[in-house]
Amino acid sequence: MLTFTIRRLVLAVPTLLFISLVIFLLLELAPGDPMAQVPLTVPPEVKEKMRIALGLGEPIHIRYVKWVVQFFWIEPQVLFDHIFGTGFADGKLRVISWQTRSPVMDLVVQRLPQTLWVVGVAYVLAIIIAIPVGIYSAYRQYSIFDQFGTFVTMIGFSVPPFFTGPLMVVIFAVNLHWFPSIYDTTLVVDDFESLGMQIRQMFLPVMVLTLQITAQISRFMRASMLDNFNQDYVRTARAKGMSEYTVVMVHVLRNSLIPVVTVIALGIPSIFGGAIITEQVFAVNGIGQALISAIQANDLPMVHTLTFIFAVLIVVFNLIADVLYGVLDPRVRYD
Amino acid sequence: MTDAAPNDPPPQRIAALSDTVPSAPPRSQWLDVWDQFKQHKGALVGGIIFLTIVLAVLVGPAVWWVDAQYLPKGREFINLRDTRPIYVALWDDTAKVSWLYPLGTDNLGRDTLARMMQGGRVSIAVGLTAMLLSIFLGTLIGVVAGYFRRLDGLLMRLTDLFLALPLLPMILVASLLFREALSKTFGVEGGVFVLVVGLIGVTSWMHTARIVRGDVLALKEREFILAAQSIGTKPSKLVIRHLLPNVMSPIMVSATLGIAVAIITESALSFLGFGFPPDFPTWGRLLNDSVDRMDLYPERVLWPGLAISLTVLSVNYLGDGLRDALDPRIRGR
Amino acid sequence: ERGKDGNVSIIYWQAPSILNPFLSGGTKDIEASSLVIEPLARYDDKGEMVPFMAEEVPTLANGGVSEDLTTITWKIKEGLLWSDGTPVTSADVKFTADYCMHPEGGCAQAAFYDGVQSVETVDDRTVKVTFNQPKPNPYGPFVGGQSPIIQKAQFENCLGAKAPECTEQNFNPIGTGPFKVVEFKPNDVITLEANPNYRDPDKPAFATVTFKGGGDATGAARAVFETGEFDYAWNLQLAPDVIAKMEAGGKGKAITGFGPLVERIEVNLTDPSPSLDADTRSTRKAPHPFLTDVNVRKALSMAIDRELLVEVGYGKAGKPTCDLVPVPDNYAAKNDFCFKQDIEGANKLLDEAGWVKGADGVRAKDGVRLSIVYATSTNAVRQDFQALIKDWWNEIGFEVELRNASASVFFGGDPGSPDTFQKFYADVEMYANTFNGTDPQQYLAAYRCGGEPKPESQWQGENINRYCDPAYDALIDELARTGDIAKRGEIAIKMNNMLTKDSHTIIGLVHRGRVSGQSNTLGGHVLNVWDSELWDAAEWYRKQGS
Amino acid sequence: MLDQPIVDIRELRVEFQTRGGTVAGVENVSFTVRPGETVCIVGESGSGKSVSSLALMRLIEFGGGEIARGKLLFSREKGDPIDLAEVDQDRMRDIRGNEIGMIFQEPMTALNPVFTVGRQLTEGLRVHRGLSRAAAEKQAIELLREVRIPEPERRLKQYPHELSGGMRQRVVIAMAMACRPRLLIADEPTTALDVTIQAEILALMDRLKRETGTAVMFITHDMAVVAQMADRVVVMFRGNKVEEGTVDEIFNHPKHAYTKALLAAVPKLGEMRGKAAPEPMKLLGVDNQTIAPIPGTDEVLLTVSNLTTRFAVKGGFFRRTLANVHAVEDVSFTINKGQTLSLVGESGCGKSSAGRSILRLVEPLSGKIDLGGVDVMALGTEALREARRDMQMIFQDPFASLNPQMQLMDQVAEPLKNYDIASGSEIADRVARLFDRVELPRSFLRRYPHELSGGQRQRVAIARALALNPKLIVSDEAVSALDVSVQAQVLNLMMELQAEMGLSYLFISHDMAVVERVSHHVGVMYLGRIVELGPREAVFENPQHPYTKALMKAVPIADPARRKSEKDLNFKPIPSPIHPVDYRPEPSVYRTVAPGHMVLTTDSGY
Ligand SMILES: Nc1ncnc2c1ncn2[C@@H]1O[C@H](COP(=O)(O)OP(=O)(O)OP(=O)(O)O)[C@@H](O)[C@H]1O
Ligand SMILES: Nc1ncnc2c1ncn2[C@@H]1O[C@H](COP(=O)(O)OP(=O)(O)OP(=O)(O)O)[C@@H](O)[C@H]1O
Ligand SMILES: [Mg+2]
Ligand SMILES: [Mg+2]
Repeated sequence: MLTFTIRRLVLAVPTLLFISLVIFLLLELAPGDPMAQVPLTVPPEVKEKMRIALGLGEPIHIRYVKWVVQFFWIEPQVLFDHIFGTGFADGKLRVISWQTRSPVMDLVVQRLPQTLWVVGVAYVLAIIIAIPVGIYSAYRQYSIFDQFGTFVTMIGFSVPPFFTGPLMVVIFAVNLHWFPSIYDTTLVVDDFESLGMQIRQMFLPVMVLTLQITAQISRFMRASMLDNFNQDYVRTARAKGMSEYTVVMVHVLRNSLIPVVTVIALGIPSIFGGAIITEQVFAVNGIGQALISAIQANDLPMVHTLTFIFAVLIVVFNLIADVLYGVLDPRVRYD
Repeated sequence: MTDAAPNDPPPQRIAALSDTVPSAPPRSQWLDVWDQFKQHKGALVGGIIFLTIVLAVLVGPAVWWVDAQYLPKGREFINLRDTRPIYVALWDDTAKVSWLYPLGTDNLGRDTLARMMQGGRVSIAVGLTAMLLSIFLGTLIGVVAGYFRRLDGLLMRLTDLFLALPLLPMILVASLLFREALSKTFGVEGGVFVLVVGLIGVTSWMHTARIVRGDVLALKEREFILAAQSIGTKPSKLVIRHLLPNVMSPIMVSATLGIAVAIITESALSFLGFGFPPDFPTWGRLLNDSVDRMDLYPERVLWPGLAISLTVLSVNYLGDGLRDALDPRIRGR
Repeated sequence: ERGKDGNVSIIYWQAPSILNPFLSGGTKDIEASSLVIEPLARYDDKGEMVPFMAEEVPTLANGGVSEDLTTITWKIKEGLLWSDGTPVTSADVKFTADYCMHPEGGCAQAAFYDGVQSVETVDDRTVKVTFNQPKPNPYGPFVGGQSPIIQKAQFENCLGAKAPECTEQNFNPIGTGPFKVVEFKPNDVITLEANPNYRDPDKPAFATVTFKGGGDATGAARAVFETGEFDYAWNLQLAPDVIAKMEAGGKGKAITGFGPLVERIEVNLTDPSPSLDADTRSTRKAPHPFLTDVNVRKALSMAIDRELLVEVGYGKAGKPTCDLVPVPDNYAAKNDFCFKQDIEGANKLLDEAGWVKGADGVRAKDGVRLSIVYATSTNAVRQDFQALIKDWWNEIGFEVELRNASASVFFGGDPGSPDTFQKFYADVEMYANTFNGTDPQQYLAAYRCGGEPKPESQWQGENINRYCDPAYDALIDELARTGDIAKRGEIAIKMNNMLTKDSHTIIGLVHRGRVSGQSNTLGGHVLNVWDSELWDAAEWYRKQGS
Repeated sequence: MLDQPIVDIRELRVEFQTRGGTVAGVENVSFTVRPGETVCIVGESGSGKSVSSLALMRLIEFGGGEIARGKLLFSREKGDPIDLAEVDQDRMRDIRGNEIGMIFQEPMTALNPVFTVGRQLTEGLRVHRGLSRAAAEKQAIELLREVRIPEPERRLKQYPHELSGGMRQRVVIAMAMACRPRLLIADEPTTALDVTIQAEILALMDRLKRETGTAVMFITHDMAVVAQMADRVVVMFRGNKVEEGTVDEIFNHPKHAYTKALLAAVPKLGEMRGKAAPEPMKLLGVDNQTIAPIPGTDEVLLTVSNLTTRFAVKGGFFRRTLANVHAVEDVSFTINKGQTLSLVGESGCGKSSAGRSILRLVEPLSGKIDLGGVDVMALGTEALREARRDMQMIFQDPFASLNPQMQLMDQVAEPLKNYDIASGSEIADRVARLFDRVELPRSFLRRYPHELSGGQRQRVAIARALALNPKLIVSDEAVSALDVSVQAQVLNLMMELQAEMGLSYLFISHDMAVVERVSHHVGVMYLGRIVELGPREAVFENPQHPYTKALMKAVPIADPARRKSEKDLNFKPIPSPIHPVDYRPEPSVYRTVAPGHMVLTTDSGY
C-alpha cells in the first residue's frame, strides 16, 4: 500500500507538470487580453506598455519556466517562511496576479474560508442527509418513501442552480426578508449573534448546493445498499440472530459505504473549486468567483494557478480515493 | 406414505433437462424489452412526457401561427411587448393579455410560446447529440483503458487532465480555432451547433470513462471473456459483443445524466455569449435573459426553467426504466 | 461632526482588484481608490474644475497657465496632511509624475502625462509642469479621478518594474481623501474608516465604509432598492422596466447623469470578408464592397428607430443621439436628423442608388449582395438592440447575421483573436465609447487616417472604422493648435458632423447616462459623470429620521 | 425426551410472488429431526431443499418468500414446542443462531468481507450469551480450536479473504456452533470444496455431532456424502418429499422411482474396475441405451512436452517481478485420438493453468505443444486463432462462461461467425442442430443464460465448443457444478460424442469417481507437476505415489457400509507454489512402474 501510494505520488509529478503545460498553452492560445477591462479611453500605446510591464513581452517558454519556478520553488519557500519565520523567499518574485498585482496564493488563502464555509458545509450537510436517505430508500425499496426520495433526487439532478438560485433570492431574500441576498465576507464569527448571522447568510447558497449534492450521493448510496442486500453474508448475519438494526447498520452499511466513500472523496476537489454559479448568484466571493473574474479579466497567472491547484487536488483525491478503497476494503491490496 | 403420493412419477428419465418453466412462444427481444419497460411506471410517464416535448418542439414551430423571430412593427411593438400569459387574467384583470399569445411576449414583443418551441429544438438537439458524443468518447476511452492494460495509465491521466481543464478558456480556444472553418462547412448556425456539441461532448466524457473502465476491468476477469477468446473471437468483436452489452447499464445512467448536463451547459454557454447567435432562442438563453425580470414576469423564467427541468426529469426516469428493460436478468424477473 | 453617522455600505458589482489607479485602468479600481487618494483638482457634476488638493485651479487668467500654453503651475493647499499625519509636499506631486512616466512601470494613466517635458518643484507647495509644445488643455496631469497624487514616502521603492511587487502599497495607499483603508480584500470587499487627518475636521460624516464587490448588476440593484442592505450601487446596467420594478421596493431610487458616453454603430469601410488573407482582411488595402457607398450607410442609419431603442434598453438613462460628441454644450453638435425612423425613405434611397431587391428580399447591385455581419459584445441590452436593428435592416433589404463575443474578448486587444472590436472582422459593430474630462480633442483625433488597427501594428489602433479623410486630419491638427474655447467648439462640431451627419461612418444610437442606485437614507451625494462617482464621499451623510 | 423430535415439519408450503404469478418453492413437505440424529435431505437442484431450511429459520421472508401453509414445530430447551411459522421475528431472533445454527452453501460469500473473523464469530456470542468482548473472544478461540483451525489466535484478527476456502467453511461452522445450538442446519456445506477438504469437514461435523449431541439437518445432492453422514434420509423432488427412510433403506431398497434414478446416476469409485475402456452410465428410464466401451485409437493427437507456465508476482516501486507462481512445472503427456486424459488434483495444483496453456489462453513459459502436427507454441496471433478451431474448451462455471447479455443462439453461433464457417440461415440451421445434438429444446434458442438451469447451461457451453468440430476439447471441471443426475447426463453426452465423432478430451476434474468413469489415461497433479501418469486402471488400482494414495482415500463412497473415519485422513496443507525469481526447479524425472504408468521421483513437495 505504501509503495503503491509513493509510486502514484511520484508518477503524479510528471503528470501534473504536463497538465500545467497544457493549461498554460491553452490559456495562451485563448483569445482575450488582460487589457480588456481597461476603458477604451486609454490609448493603445499605453496599453501596449502595460502589457509589457506585465511580462507579456517575453517569449512563451520563458514565461512558462518562470511560472514553474515561482510555483514549485518560491511559493513553497514562502509557506515555509510563513510557518517558521525564516526568510528564504525574501525578495524573490512570486506568482503575481495581473489584476491585483498581488501574489496569487495570498488571494487563494483569502478566498478559501468563504468557499469552505459555503460549499464545504453544503457538502457535509448533503452527506449527512444523503446517507440515511439512501439507506432507508434501499431498505424499503419501492416504498412511498423510496419513490418520493427518487423523485426529489431526480429534481435535484434536473433543476439547474441558475434557476433555483435567483428563485430563492426572490422568494426568501426579497419578498420574505428572511435571509440577506448578499454574502458578507467580513463577518467575524465570535459570538452567538454573529454565528446566527453567518448561518443566515449561508442558508440560501448552502440550500441550493445541498439539494444538488444530496441528489447524487443518495442515489449512489441507495444503489450500493441494494447491491449488498442481496449478498449471502446478510443472510448469514440474520441466521446468527442479529437484529435488523445490526444487519443493516453494521453489516450492510459498512460494505455499502466503501464505494460511496470513494465517490465522496472524488467530489472533494470540487469543494475547493467552489461552485461558480452559486457563488455568483449569492455574491459569495469564493474561489469559484475568483476564477471566473480572473477569466473575464484574462488574468492568466491567476487562472493558471487556480486551475492548476484544482488539477493537483483532482489528482491527489483520485489517489486518496484509491487508497481509501484499499483501506476500507480489506480485500483490495495495492502493491 | 410416500409411495402413495398422488404425484408419484413412473420410472422415467430424470427430467432435469426438460423445460420446467411454461414455455412461452419465442418472441422478439424488443417485445420483451417493451414489456419490461411498461412495468416501470415512472419510465413510462417519463417517456410519454419526453416524447410529447420532442413532438411539440418538432412540429410546434411549423404549425404555430407566429414565427419565433417575428418582431412586431411600429406601434404594434409597444402594444404587444411584455404581454402577460393568458392565465394571469385569472387573478389580475388589469394585466395585458392576449389569446393570440397564450404564454405572453417578451420585451421585444416576440411570442414566448413560439420561442419556447424553437428554443426547445435546439436545446434538445444539443442535449441529445452532445450526450451521444460524450458517451461515445467516454465508452471508447473507458473500454480501451480497461481492456488494454498498457494504455490504462496514460488514458486515466488524460482523464485527470480533462477533469482539470477549465471549460471557459477551452471554449474560447475552440471557437477561435474552429468557428470559421465550421461555419463555412455547416453554415452559421450549423457551425455553432457542431462547435457547441463538440465542446460539451469533449468536456463531459470523463465520468463515463471512469465508470466504464472500472466495469471493464472487472468483466475482463470473467470467464466468458476467456471463453470468447477460446472460440476465436477477435478483440474488436470481443469488445462489441461481450464487453459493451455488459457495461450498458452504467452507460445508460451516464447517458441520461449526460443529456441533463448538456442542456444545462448549453444554456451557460449561450449566457456567456459563446453559443448560438443572439437572436437564436434556446431554453437556456430564454431563462438567462429573463432572470433579471423574475419578479416582474415570473412566467419567462418559469416556462423555460420548467421545460429544462421537465425534459431532464423525464429523461432521467426514462433512463431508469430503459436500464432495467435492457438487462435480460432483470427482465426475466 | 466626523464619524457620527456610523457605517455606509457601497456595492460595486464589478469588484475592485487594486487601489492603485496607475496600475489598473479599470473604472471600478479608480472609483474605489478615489475614496482614499485625490487629485489636485476634479471635475464637478457640471464638468467644471474644482480644486481639491490645490489652492485653486490655475488658469490663464490667474497666471497659473503661461501665455504660450506650455507651463502650468499648481499650488497645494496650506497644511494639507496625508492620512498618516505627514505633510503633503510638492515632492509628492513630482514623484507621482515620475512614477507614472517611468518607462517600465506600465502606467495605465500615462496618457494624462502626454507631452509633459518636466515637472519641477518650485517650493514645498508649488509644482510647475512644462510641456514640450503648447497645450490648449493643460489639465491632464494631476486632474480628475484617474490622475491622483500618491505619497512619495510610501511608493519610493516601487518605481518602474518594481511597481507590481508593492502589494502592500497598492492595496493600502496613503492618501488625503476622506477615508483610509483598513482592510482590502481584492475582488471582494474593502473596509475603510474616516481619515483622522482629513482637511475638514467635520467630515466625513461616516466613520466607516464597507465597499463590497462582486455578484451581478441585478443583485446589486436588489440590495439597494429592495432589501436595503446597501446604500449605494454603481452602474446599474439594467433594463428600465427592471429598475422601475425594483424601485417600487421603496428602499432607494435610481439616479442618472449624462456624460459623453455614446452607444454607436461603427461602419467598417474595409472588407472583412473571410475569403481575404490575413494581411488584407479588414485593412485599407481592401475597401468594403458596398459600405463605402454613403447611401448604403445612410440607409442603415435611417432605418433605426432610436426612440424605441432608448425605451427598450435604457429608459431614463438614455437619449437618442445622432452624434459622436453629445456633451458638453460647447462641443455638442446636437444633430437631430436621425431621430425619426424612415424605413420608406431608406428603401427609396437604396432603390435610387441602384440596389435592387432580389427574390429573397435582399438587395444587390452588380452581384454584390447587401449581406452584413453585425457584431457586438455580449450584454442583454445589446442583444435586444441587435434583434431590433436586424429586423429593421431586413425591412430595407439587408441580410444580417448577428454575432456577439464576450466583453473580455471583444474589448481585449488580443491580436490572435478574430473577435476583437479592433480587428473588426464584421461589417458593422456596436459598442459605446466616451472621453475623459470635458475635452474631446483626443477622442476626435482617434479617427486619423493611418491610426486604424492593422496587422503591422498588431491590430492596435483607435481608428476603428478605418475612416480616412485628409480634410478631417487637417482639422485634428487645427484643434490641437487652437486655444480659444469657442473656436475649439466650432472645429469639434465640424469634425463630429463629418463622421456622422455627412458620412454616416459612425451611426450614433443612444446617448447613455450613468445609472446608480442610492438608498433613500443617504444624503449629500450628487451624481458626477465627469469624474469618480464617489468624488463627494466626504459630503455624504445619513438622513435624519431614518 | 429422546423420542420427542426437535423439529417437526408438517405439510410445509412456501410460495414466492413473482411477476409471472405465484410460484411454490416447496409444495408439501413433512419430516422430523430427532435429537442427536443426522437427517440428510437430498434432491436435485431446485427441489426445495434450501427453501425448506430457510423457512425453518424464518429467513425465507427476507428473500421474498412466504410460508403459505404448514407447521414448523420446534421444541425449545425448556417449555412446550412452538410453531415457528407463527412466532414473530423478534422471538425468532432469539432462536436463530442460538438454538438453531445454520451453515451456508458458499463459504466464499457467506462471511462479511470487511469484518474480521473474530468479530463475526463473537457477534452471536455477545448477543445471545451476553458475554463481554474478552470472554467472547476466549470462547471464539476455543471454537476455532474445536474446528481444528491452526493458530486460532491469529485467525481472529484476519479477514475472510485471507483464509482458504476450507478454513472459511470451518469458520462458518464454528459460527453456527458458537451458541451450542440444538439443531444445526447445514446447507450443502461441502459442495464448493475439494475432495480432501470435504473429507475433513465431513469428519469434523460428524465429530462435533457426536461430542455435543446436536441434531443435524444436512442438505446435499451428493449421494456419496449422504452415505457418509446420514442416519436418516429425506428425498425431495420438485418441492415434495417423495421418500424417507434410514440410510440403509434408501441406498439398498429405494422405493420411489426418483430415488432409484438418483442412485443410478451416482458414479461410484471402483465401478469400472476391470473394464478396459470407459463406457457411458446406465441411466434409469432411458430406453434402448447402448452401453458400449469407447476404445479410442492409438494415433497420437496431442503431445505436450515439458510445459511450464508461471505467473509473475509484480510489486515494489518499479513494479518488477518479485516472484513467480509456478502454476505448471515441467509437464509432459500425450493424448490419443478419440481418447480421454484426465488430470486430477487439489484446488490450486495447476490443472486449469495446464489446460489453458495448451490453448494458449495463458502464455506458457516454455515447452512444446503439438496438436496433430501443428506446433502450437510457434504460432502467431492469426495462426493461433486458426489453430483454435481444432481445440476448444468448456469451463468449470456454466454461470460465468456464458455472456449474460446474449441470447443462447448467438452465443452458439459465435464461433461459426468468427471463422466465417456459415452465414445467414445456415447458421440458424447449424445452431439448431447443435441444440438437438446436446438435447436442448429448440425453444431455448432465444433464451438468455439466466433462464436456464446449470446443467442446461453447461450443455450450451458444450454445443458452443462443438460448433467448430474440434479435434480436442479441454473440459475444465465441466461437470463439477452440476447435480448428480444432470452430471450423469452430461457425462454420457460427452462420451457419446466421443464415440461418434472421435473427439479427444483433456478432462480436468477433482472428482475421482467421475474420472474413473470417463478416462482412458489419468494424470495426478500436485503443485504444478504430474506426480503419476498412466492408464486409468493402473493409476486407480495400483497407485504408487503417496499423494495419489492419499487422494484415493479421501474420496467418499456412495455406500453407507463403507464409511470412513476421521483417522483415515491425513493431509498436509499444500505448500506455496510461489518462489523467488531466481528459484530453479528441478526437472521432472519419472520412474516407469509398468508400460505407460509413470511415477514422479523428483521431490514433489508432498
Ligand atoms: N426468491 C425466490 N423467488 C422465486 N422463486 C424462488 C426463490 N427462491 C427459490 N425459489 C424457487 O424455489 C424452488 C426451490 O429452490 P431451492 O433453493 O430450495 O432449491 P435447492 O433444492 O436448494 O436447490 P440447489 O441444490 O440448487 O441449492 C426453486 O424452483 C426456485 O426457483
Ligand atoms: N492469472 C494468474 N495470475 C497469477 N496466478 C495465477 C493465475 N492463474 C492461476 N494462478 C495460480 O496458479 C496456481 C494454479 O492455478 P490453477 O487455476 O491452474 O489451479 P487448479 O488446479 O485449476 O485449481 P482449481 O481446482 O481451484 O480450479 C494457483 O496457485 C493460482 O493461484
Ligand atoms: Mg440450495
Ligand atoms: Mg481450475
